[in-house]
Amino acid sequence: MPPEPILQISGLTKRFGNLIAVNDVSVRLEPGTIVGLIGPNGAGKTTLFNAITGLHTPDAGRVLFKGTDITGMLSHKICKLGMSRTFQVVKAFSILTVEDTVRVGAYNRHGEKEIQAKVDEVIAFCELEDFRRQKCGDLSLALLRRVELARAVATEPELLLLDEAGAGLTGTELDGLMAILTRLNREKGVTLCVVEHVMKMVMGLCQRIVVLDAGEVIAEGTPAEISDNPKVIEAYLGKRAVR
Amino acid sequence: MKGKNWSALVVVVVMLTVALSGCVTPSAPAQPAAPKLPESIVIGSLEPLTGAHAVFGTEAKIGTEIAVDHINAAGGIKSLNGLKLKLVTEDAGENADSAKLGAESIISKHHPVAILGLYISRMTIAASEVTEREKVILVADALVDSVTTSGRQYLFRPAPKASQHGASAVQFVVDSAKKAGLDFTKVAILNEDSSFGRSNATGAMDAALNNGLTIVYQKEYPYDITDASSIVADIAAAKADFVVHCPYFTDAILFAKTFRETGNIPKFIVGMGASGYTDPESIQALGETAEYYANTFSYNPAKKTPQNEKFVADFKAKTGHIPTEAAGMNYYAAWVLKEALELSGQMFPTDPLNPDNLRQAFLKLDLTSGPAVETYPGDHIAFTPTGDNPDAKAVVLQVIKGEPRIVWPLEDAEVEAIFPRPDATR
Amino acid sequence: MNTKQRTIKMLPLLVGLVVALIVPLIVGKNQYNMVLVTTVLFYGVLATAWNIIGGMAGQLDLAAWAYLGLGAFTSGTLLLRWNVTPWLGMILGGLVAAGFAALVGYPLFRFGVKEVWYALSSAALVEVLRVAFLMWDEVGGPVERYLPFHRASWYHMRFASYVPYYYIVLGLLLIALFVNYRISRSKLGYYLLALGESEDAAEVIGVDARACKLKALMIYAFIVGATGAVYACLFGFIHPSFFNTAQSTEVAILGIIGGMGIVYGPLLAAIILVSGREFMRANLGSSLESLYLAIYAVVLIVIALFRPQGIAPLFRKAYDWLLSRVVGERYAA
Amino acid sequence: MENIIQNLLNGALMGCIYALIALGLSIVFGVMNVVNFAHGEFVMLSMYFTFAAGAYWVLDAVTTPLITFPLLFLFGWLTYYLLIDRTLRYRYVTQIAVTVGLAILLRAIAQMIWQAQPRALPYSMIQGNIQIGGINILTSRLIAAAVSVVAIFLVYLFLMKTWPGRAIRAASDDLDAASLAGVNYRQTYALSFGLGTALTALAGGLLMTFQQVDPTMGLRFGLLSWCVLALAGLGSVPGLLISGVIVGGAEALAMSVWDPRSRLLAVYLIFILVLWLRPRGLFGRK
Repeated sequence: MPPEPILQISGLTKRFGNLIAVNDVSVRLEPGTIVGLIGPNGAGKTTLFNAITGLHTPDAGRVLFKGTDITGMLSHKICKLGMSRTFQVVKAFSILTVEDTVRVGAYNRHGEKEIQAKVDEVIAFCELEDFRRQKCGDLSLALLRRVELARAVATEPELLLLDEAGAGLTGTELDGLMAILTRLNREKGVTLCVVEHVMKMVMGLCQRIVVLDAGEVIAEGTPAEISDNPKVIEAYLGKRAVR
Repeated sequence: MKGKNWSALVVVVVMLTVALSGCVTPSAPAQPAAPKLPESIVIGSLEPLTGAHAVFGTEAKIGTEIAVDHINAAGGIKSLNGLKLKLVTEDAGENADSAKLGAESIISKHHPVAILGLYISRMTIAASEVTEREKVILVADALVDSVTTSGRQYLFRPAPKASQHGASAVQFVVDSAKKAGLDFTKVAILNEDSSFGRSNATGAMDAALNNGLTIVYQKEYPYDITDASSIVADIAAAKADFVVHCPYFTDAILFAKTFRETGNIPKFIVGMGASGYTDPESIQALGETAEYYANTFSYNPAKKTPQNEKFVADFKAKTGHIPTEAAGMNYYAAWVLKEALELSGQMFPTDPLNPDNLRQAFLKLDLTSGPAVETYPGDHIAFTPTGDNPDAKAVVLQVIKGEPRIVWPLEDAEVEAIFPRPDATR
Repeated sequence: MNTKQRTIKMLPLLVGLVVALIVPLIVGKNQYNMVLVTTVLFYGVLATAWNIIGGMAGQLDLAAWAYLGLGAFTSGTLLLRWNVTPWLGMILGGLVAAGFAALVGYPLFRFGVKEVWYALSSAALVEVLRVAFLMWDEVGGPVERYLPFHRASWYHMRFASYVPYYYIVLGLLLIALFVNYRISRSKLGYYLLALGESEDAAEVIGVDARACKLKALMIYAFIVGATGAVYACLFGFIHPSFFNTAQSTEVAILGIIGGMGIVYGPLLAAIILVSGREFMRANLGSSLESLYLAIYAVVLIVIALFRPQGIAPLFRKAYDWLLSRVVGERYAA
Repeated sequence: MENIIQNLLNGALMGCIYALIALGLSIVFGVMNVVNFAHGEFVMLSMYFTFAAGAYWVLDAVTTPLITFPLLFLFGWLTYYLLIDRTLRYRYVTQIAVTVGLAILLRAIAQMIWQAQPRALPYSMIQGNIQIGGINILTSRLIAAAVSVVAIFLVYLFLMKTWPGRAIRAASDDLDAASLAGVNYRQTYALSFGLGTALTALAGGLLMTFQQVDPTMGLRFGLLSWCVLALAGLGSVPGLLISGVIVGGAEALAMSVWDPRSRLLAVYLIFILVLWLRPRGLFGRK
């Protein structure tokens, strides 16, 4: 008997007009794991994230988070329940400083009294000490991704969805990020679900990988199983060949 | 963000100081010393020179300017040793707050004895709070009835009020129909939805009922209306004999065009309250469509008196067209003011410019001749304690061959009215 | 932060307050100058209140005079019908405006009307109210309703001079600034700034965007509504022309030019632009008619194009520089 | 009843012109995502140009677009390069501030040149009326509506069939992809903005056959065209026509059966309801 899943998606479907972006997707996430979600461009990964976190209302299917049905629930309520995310295209609060951005996340669970301590803790955890008083609008992309991670971590999620957190990062930056994510998983027990193109990160971090193509799950398994899966190879190479 | 927020308030302070120092004008002594007279008597023209009402304000200002020139050329205020008038002007903007600001500005800068203005009633009442407080005589050219009913002490209005206009318009049609042997019984009353439009319409409605007419259609519409065809169609459907209309300005053009275009021209269309059908600008904009339209007026440009002919000639030389109502009203208003100053000089030789003395002089005025009466619609100028002249009469102008001509009251008529409209379709 | 630093930072506030308090002593004799400074402060209140919904929450609200008009009509009608003092009318006017804001804001935010569409629908709201009040003859109608004329009456909030009005508006301004300041330091303020930048990003980290926007809109409407009651007394009448689209847009413009989300920014912009405008009106008005409008527009375009973050940062830099010169780098903010 | 049909018909004909005005806005907003709050002022400017051409060169209002169309195109094109291009990298708030500034500027200029009083041209050659049964159709409205419909159709063809038109549509779909495919976005944007502005010249000419112009007119047409656009939704040219007719009809109906003042109320209520209940508009694809 496997443990109660932290997130259970069943039959999730999302259409935009005639386009079916996500088609009948069912996925289970076990608590405390790191799961990778991969697939070619346009496979529906971001749409799936949006449907889970309440930015889109799914057309069919259900999302259960810790046993609660959160289908169509507003994002901020889902966040209160313990799930947060980052974005593929960084959505920074450019006029806020790094510290204040983290503060916005920290208000999720803390009142005015403890807030400063929490902010300090998260900033230290995400190694953003040097930048805390800088405005987000002035930061580099790599740092912005880190700040996005930090503000999500500040909400104290049990499940964190990361949408291409590694995109556009250099090797060193990537290593730093992976270290933080690993610590987040190990020390705080946060379940992670990462959408990623950077294979180094997927293979290095994830215990299990789900592959999406054209809105459907085409494979699921350990990194080793996935890299040998002919369907996955076809999905990737096939797409590339067309290009 | 900490703390820094407040730091820039220093700059606020600096700016405030700068802004204020820019405003401060050296203040002149508040009241002229009793026996010693100033070099000239300052009077103000406060009119809407910008914004939606600028068209009227500009005319009014020119009328006042010519009047002051004429008064000074005629020897100034004789009872005050021929003291000359000095005119100062100010823009009153287009709404009540700018009017109030304008009043404050002109009073604090120039300390005028009296102010002429502000054409738009809403602006006039707003500004009159200032003139009351500062005790400056306001000679109003705004026609809404309520201008004089809000208890102002220092406000006088020589011109006929709006309800007198409405009544005159109806009376003119009734007289003309009787003369032409026609039986006009059904009237449609239209007005734009300002207090001015409503005051006019109220006067017209009372007059219509007093004359035993049936009001078959009555509508209030916004002055910025862009399509009059539905109202015109409704008037046609109501089978009105004639239309009494208080338009603002744009809408008069629109309605005239629509009456013609739809082919639903009633037997007569008469405007009330001056603005609209017979203004030179409207006639120009409408071309031949303006023909036969009639309109009540607070001023009679055709009055055959030497003073009036002089004014019309000078005005025409300056602007190229005959004086509009706004110009005429201010011209005779300035002369009325001049007469009041003369009287004050006689009644209170020691302190003629004291506002309370000048007010007494206004209330004592009883004119039946002179330049003021020669340009006045009516032949008697005297004020009630509320500041109105009950003997003021609106005249009716009709566009005949592209020129506005006086057709009513019959004793003042320049030419005979063309009645009913020869192009009427029903 | 030590005491000395704190003193330096509070200094501008104190100096500003002192100057604001003694302004009537300097120009109080001249009623025109008094009404000018009152007008400047009045726009300052509106723009400062706007900062909550527009600057912080990033919702480009163009309906300031809708709430102002509601406040004016509430207070004015109460005074005319039941002789309720405008002092109470202020609060009730603010409440009516805030209630109306909730009525309108809830479905707008519920259905996700944002950005340009929010701006347009708020602009439309002003027009809707203007027409509705024109048609509503019992309360509005085309004829101005004059408040009882009194030379001076505290009960009726009518005074023979602008000095009391100046202090009332100054009081409102201080309240608006204080509310702004408190919000900017609170959870609500950080939430508003965050959702103003990106609603999605704020939502997923626990910000209830709808509720926050609604709160911001209601606080703004309350302040503006209360100001409307004073406005009615200042001008002595109520009329549907209070619902003015152009003036509402101007309030938003002051907020944008001042610097979105910066507490003192809109006030700065109001002080500079409104006094500049009135100065131009007074000096160019009657001779060059519309020139001042054109100049105003060009200034607006230039600032918006070349200082899109507003003028407040410039002033902060100038103040920092000044501080570093006067008291040395150490205490500079 | 006849009266209501009569009024609805008048409103529907007027609505075709509204659609033409909104078409310009739709191109600018739909393609470039530029929020133009000065669109109504462009209409006002067009009407003044028409007035000037009519008054000084004694042209009939309907023929003036021959001159004003290229003029307004040039004006829009220049406006793009001078102002709009710089606003693209900022948030929409800046765009609104800049275009509101432009609107105030145009209003002030119009006031300086033509004064505040309304201007109208003498009776146009297309004026008159046609009687069908009890229904009275105004020739000027009929021709104006017909020209509007034809113009909308031509613009539709231009967008669908010609290379510049396709470039505009491509840019509206995906700016990055269009840039890759060799579309110079600046030129395309300038072209769209010029076209969007120039279309108001046509509308201005038609409006001046039966209406007058004053400097404060822009606001009304601005909000009106945004309303038509909201109702239609982005990207549907025929949808604009239907929405224009709906708005025009609602206006006329409200005026005749309710109260002439309620015209604005009807328009704005439609606008607000659409925003609340169907933000995509009736025919929108986004």
